[in-house]
Amino acid sequence: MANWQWFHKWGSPRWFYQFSGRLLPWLAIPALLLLVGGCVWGLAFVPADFKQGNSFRIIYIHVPAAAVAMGGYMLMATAAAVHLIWRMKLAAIVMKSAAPIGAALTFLALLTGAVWGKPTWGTWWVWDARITSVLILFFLYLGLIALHQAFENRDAAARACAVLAIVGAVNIPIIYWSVEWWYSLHQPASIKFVGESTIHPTMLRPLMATLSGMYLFFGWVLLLFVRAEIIEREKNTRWVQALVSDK
Amino acid sequence: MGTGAVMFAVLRRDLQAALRRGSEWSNPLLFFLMVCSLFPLGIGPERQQLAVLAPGIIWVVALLASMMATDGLFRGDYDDATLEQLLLSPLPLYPLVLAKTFGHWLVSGLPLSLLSPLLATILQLPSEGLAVLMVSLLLGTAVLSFIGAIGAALTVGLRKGGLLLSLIVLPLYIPVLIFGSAAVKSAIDGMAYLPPLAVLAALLMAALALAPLAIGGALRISVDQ
Amino acid sequence: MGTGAVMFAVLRRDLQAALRRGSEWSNPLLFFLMVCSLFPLGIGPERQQLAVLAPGIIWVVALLASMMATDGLFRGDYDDATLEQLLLSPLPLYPLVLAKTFGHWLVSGLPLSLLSPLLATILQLPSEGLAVLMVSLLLGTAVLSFIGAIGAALTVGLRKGGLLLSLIVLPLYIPVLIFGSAAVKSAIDGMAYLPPLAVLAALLMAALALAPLAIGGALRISVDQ
Amino acid sequence: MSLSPPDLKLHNLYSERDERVLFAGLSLSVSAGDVVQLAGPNGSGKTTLLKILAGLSSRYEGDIYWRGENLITRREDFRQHSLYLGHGSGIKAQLTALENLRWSCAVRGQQVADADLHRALTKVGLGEFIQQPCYSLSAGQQRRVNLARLFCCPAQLWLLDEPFTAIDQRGVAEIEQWICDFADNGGMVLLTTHHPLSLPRPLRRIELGGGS
Amino acid sequence: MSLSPPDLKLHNLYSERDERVLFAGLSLSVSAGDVVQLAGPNGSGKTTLLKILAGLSSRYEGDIYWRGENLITRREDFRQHSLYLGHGSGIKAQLTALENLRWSCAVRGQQVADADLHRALTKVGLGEFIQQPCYSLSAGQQRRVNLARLFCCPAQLWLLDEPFTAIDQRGVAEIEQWICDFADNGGMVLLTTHHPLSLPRPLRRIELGGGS
Ligand code: HEM
Ligand SMILES: Nc1ncnc2c1ncn2[C@@H]1O[C@H](COP(=O)(O)OP(=O)(O)OP(=O)(O)O)[C@@H](O)[C@H]1O
Ligand SMILES: Nc1ncnc2c1ncn2[C@@H]1O[C@H](COP(=O)(O)OP(=O)(O)OP(=O)(O)O)[C@@H](O)[C@H]1O
Ligand SMILES: [Mg+2]
Ligand SMILES: [Mg+2]
Repeated sequence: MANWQWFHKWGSPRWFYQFSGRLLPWLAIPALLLLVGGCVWGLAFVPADFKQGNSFRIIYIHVPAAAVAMGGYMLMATAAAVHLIWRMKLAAIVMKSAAPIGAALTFLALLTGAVWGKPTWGTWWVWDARITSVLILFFLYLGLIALHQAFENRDAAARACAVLAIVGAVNIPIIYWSVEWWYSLHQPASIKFVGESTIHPTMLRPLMATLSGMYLFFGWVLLLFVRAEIIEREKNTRWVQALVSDK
Repeated sequence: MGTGAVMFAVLRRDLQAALRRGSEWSNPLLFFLMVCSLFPLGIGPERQQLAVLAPGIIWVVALLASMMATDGLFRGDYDDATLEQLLLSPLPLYPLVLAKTFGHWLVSGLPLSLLSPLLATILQLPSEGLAVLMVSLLLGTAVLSFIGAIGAALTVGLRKGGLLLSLIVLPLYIPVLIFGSAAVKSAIDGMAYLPPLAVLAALLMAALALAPLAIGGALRISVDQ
Repeated sequence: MGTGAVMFAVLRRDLQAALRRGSEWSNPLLFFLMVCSLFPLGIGPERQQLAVLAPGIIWVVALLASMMATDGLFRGDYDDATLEQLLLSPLPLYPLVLAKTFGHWLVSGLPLSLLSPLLATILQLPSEGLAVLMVSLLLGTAVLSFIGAIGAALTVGLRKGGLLLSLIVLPLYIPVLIFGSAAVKSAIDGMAYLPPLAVLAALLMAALALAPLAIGGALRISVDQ
Repeated sequence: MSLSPPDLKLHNLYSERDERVLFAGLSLSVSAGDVVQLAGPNGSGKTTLLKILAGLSSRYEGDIYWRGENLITRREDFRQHSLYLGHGSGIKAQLTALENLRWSCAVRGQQVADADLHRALTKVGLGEFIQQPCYSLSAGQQRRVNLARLFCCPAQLWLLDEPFTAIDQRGVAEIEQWICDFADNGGMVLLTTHHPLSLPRPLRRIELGGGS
Repeated sequence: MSLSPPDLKLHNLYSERDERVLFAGLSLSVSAGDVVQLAGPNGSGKTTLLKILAGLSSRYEGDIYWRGENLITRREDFRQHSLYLGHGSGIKAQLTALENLRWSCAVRGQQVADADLHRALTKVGLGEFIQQPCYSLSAGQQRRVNLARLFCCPAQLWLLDEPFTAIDQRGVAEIEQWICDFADNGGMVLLTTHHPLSLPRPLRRIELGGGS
């Protein structure tokens, strides 16, 4: 029983609210530093690419956004499983909060990719395997958000979405694999991603900075969403009212 | 209370109910988006090929999205028996039905038309067609809403609406589909696109004048079973 | 009464109910037929072009038809509260749900697959692809029924099922679409079509094993609101 | 008032369902102040009769007169002055009680001030639940939202199909009181119910036969 | 029999909806032969409680014991021995009364001979309507099809949510008689209703407070 203590503590919204309050600055400051620093570094100090000119610099947003969007889904599915198995309310809140952030980042990846595609490929959009996968990921996020909205009842919404998130997580590898296969079946000769390995170390270092910055940023925004949701849900409890009257 | 005020009240409740659940206006949109992106997966990613098909695909899918949204137009009211209240109103049915159908277009056809340029880009539609696509969809989805409403009214008393509706309504949709996609294709090919658009506008006028009568009659029949 | 007998009783009632109204099995079929014939209207009747597109179009439309039919899978039972009886059964839910989903495939996916050669001919699909098309649809629509049933179970407690269901379910349908249409295309091009068919069969096995669990859980959630 | 000709008159009404006669030769006069209970076992055609009167069903033979003229020619006037509360819930689940009531009045062409709507809802015991969406109300509470229409939509004839369904005992007594008050002021009420009514005024019972 | 421990025991049950407490600290023991009426005004949580007991809802805190053990661990046994009749119609409209009843028994794992189904339907007064699709039955007749399950599905605990809705007066008396007979034979009944019950045997009333 004793080693379950931490679990119950984490499950308590009140405790989590107080704990996360202390955590916030430790996420926010490095996140902003890394993101802003990485971007400035990438935009101002990295030499232009000999093939793509300056347009490649969008990579410093594009790649982190795409990577974190993927990771966000997995986090959401994990929270969903925790909620279904242990009935942990906090997990439901995390799941619900992660969805719009993940969807926004996916959208950002799509948008930056499209903006990048225009100068590089001469078109906003191509049906490349990776791009298609990201689009489907976006749909998965949207479906989840729509399902959550459709429920009038919060608990039922959380549990239904948890089932869907897990079903989606089981499907993601299948989807990726099938889209990859679909693309290689068609083999359009004209357009391909440049091999990832060719990226120059001087370009890579700022990318690493913005990538880790994006992860921290995700964590920070997630905490903000979760905290807002906790306050909303517990608005009638004594501790929240005390909190409000203190301010 | 004048007819205008009553129409406004009907419209207002429907919009309120639609916005409160959000899904009512966002879902046809997302459906449109998703099904359009299914096609490249089924057909293949080649750009040239997609560009040729884009007007047809977008129009067919817009038609399906509009049709699926139409299914719920009177069903909710029938199930909760507010439809009875509407039919027992001492006012003429024409403006009431008109308001309901217009409200439905506002939350289904309108957002869909506004989103269409995005989809057109994804499907590699040449940019000359974008404006005409949007206009043709604005006119066309309004006609579709009115035709669909007739079907919805006829099937509302039956348990399984969805597919039956599509069977009744699809043949009537066909002229809209033909002129709508023809307008877009003409615009891309640099030909005159105004004639098909004018036909769509004429269809809309006819639907505005006649459809509410048919809808009202169909509703009375559906309730009396 | 053994599990087999109970499954048979569940299956029997669903088939009886479906056959009695007829529309349940005929509507997906007619939808399939009509939408497939809309495409030549939207795209243009060129033979060469259609033949290339046919596998993709047929598969996409079959997918839509199957999805639309799925919407009603649990809705009727939910509305008339027979779903409560199912959930309160002392027997395990797995076989009951399996029987229901299988029954649904029997009245939606099966007739659609059997009709597909006709449509393929209309859409100028080369005859080498016919057999593979049918087999791929038989396997594929079964997978679609199972995935769709998860979505239907999740949304059955909500008023507006139709479009929400499609949002949830369409992304999950994509692998089936890809392998199904790929099998047909391979067969037409004279390439190996067994690998994609084998993948479909594997997906079906996985769905058989896992989907009923998710469906049962989702139903319990939907009823408890 | 009882000397004036009846407002609503059914003459030799006949209706059948699936070749089973529900009622035949049914005649009935309703004047101001009358309360008529349609009684009869399950399946005897009470709902059917009410729907015919309301104008939702045309599956009958015989004549119905409204204020001396055939109802068919006076539908509009009849709709203006009658109020039908059917089996169904009659409310949109995602709207609040207030919004529902406002809409119900509007489709009758009546613009009612919010204060009046409030008063009506308070009268049916929903004072606290006015701003709550109706899906979160219990069976009886939803029924009460529908009943609130009685106080917002002025009418001379109430057609009530099982108004007491899902209503608790105090509620039943209240509704009976409203019916009395309404009749005292010259209203007419036709209602179906299986409840034994206890009204402090004369009540006519029409027994529909047959049924199971 | 009354000395044996209670079959169903609720201990300190608590449930809320939208932050409104429906019941708290509710304790109740039900043994063989008990008839318990859940009473209370509209919205007081009767339906909610019945659904919790039936296992359709898990929105509660507290403990429920079935034959001495926690209900959660004995769900299957409980389902085997309990029969829930809810608000809903519980029948498929396009099937006949007979087919509906047969299915209802089958999902409980019971194979019942057609003659027995016939007898049950005749008992609830649907003898003539057995082969008619249910959509063509009146409100009360549909309800009776559902009630016929009481005679085909052996159970020890009946959970009845407003069983008298839409039932005519003779029917109400009959159902009351069935409840008595069932309890006399060692059955347990929990029911909600707004009807004043007149049973020839002791009846426990649990008043749920609050509500509108
Ligand atoms: C999982 C999602 C994605 C990941 C991990 C990802 C990652 C990357 C990486 C690492 C590069 C640099 C490639 C290189 O120059 O070596 C890149 C380039 C690019 N990406 Fe993405 N990307 C994703 C999704 C997208 C999407 C959705 C789009 C379009 C909407 C897109 C459009 C582009 C474009 C146009 C380039 C430049 C291509 C080129 O250099 O030839 N990407 N992406
Ligand atoms: N849609 C329908 N199609 C065919 N028959 C119908 C239909 N609706 C009702 N009936 C038949 O009409 C008869 C009368 O039904 P009605 O609903 O008027 O009865 P009721 O008196 O209101 O009964 P209850 O007390 O049960 O509400 C019933 O026997 C029923 O079988
Ligand atoms: N889906 C829901 N969401 C939110 N609240 C609900 C929901 N269903 C019921 N409630 C609330 O729970 C309370 C109890 O409802 P319940 O249906 O149990 O009442 P009841 O005692 O059965 O009333 P009645 O006599 O009217 O049937 C009501 O106040 C209602 O507002
Ligand atoms: Mg009735
Ligand atoms: Mg209740």
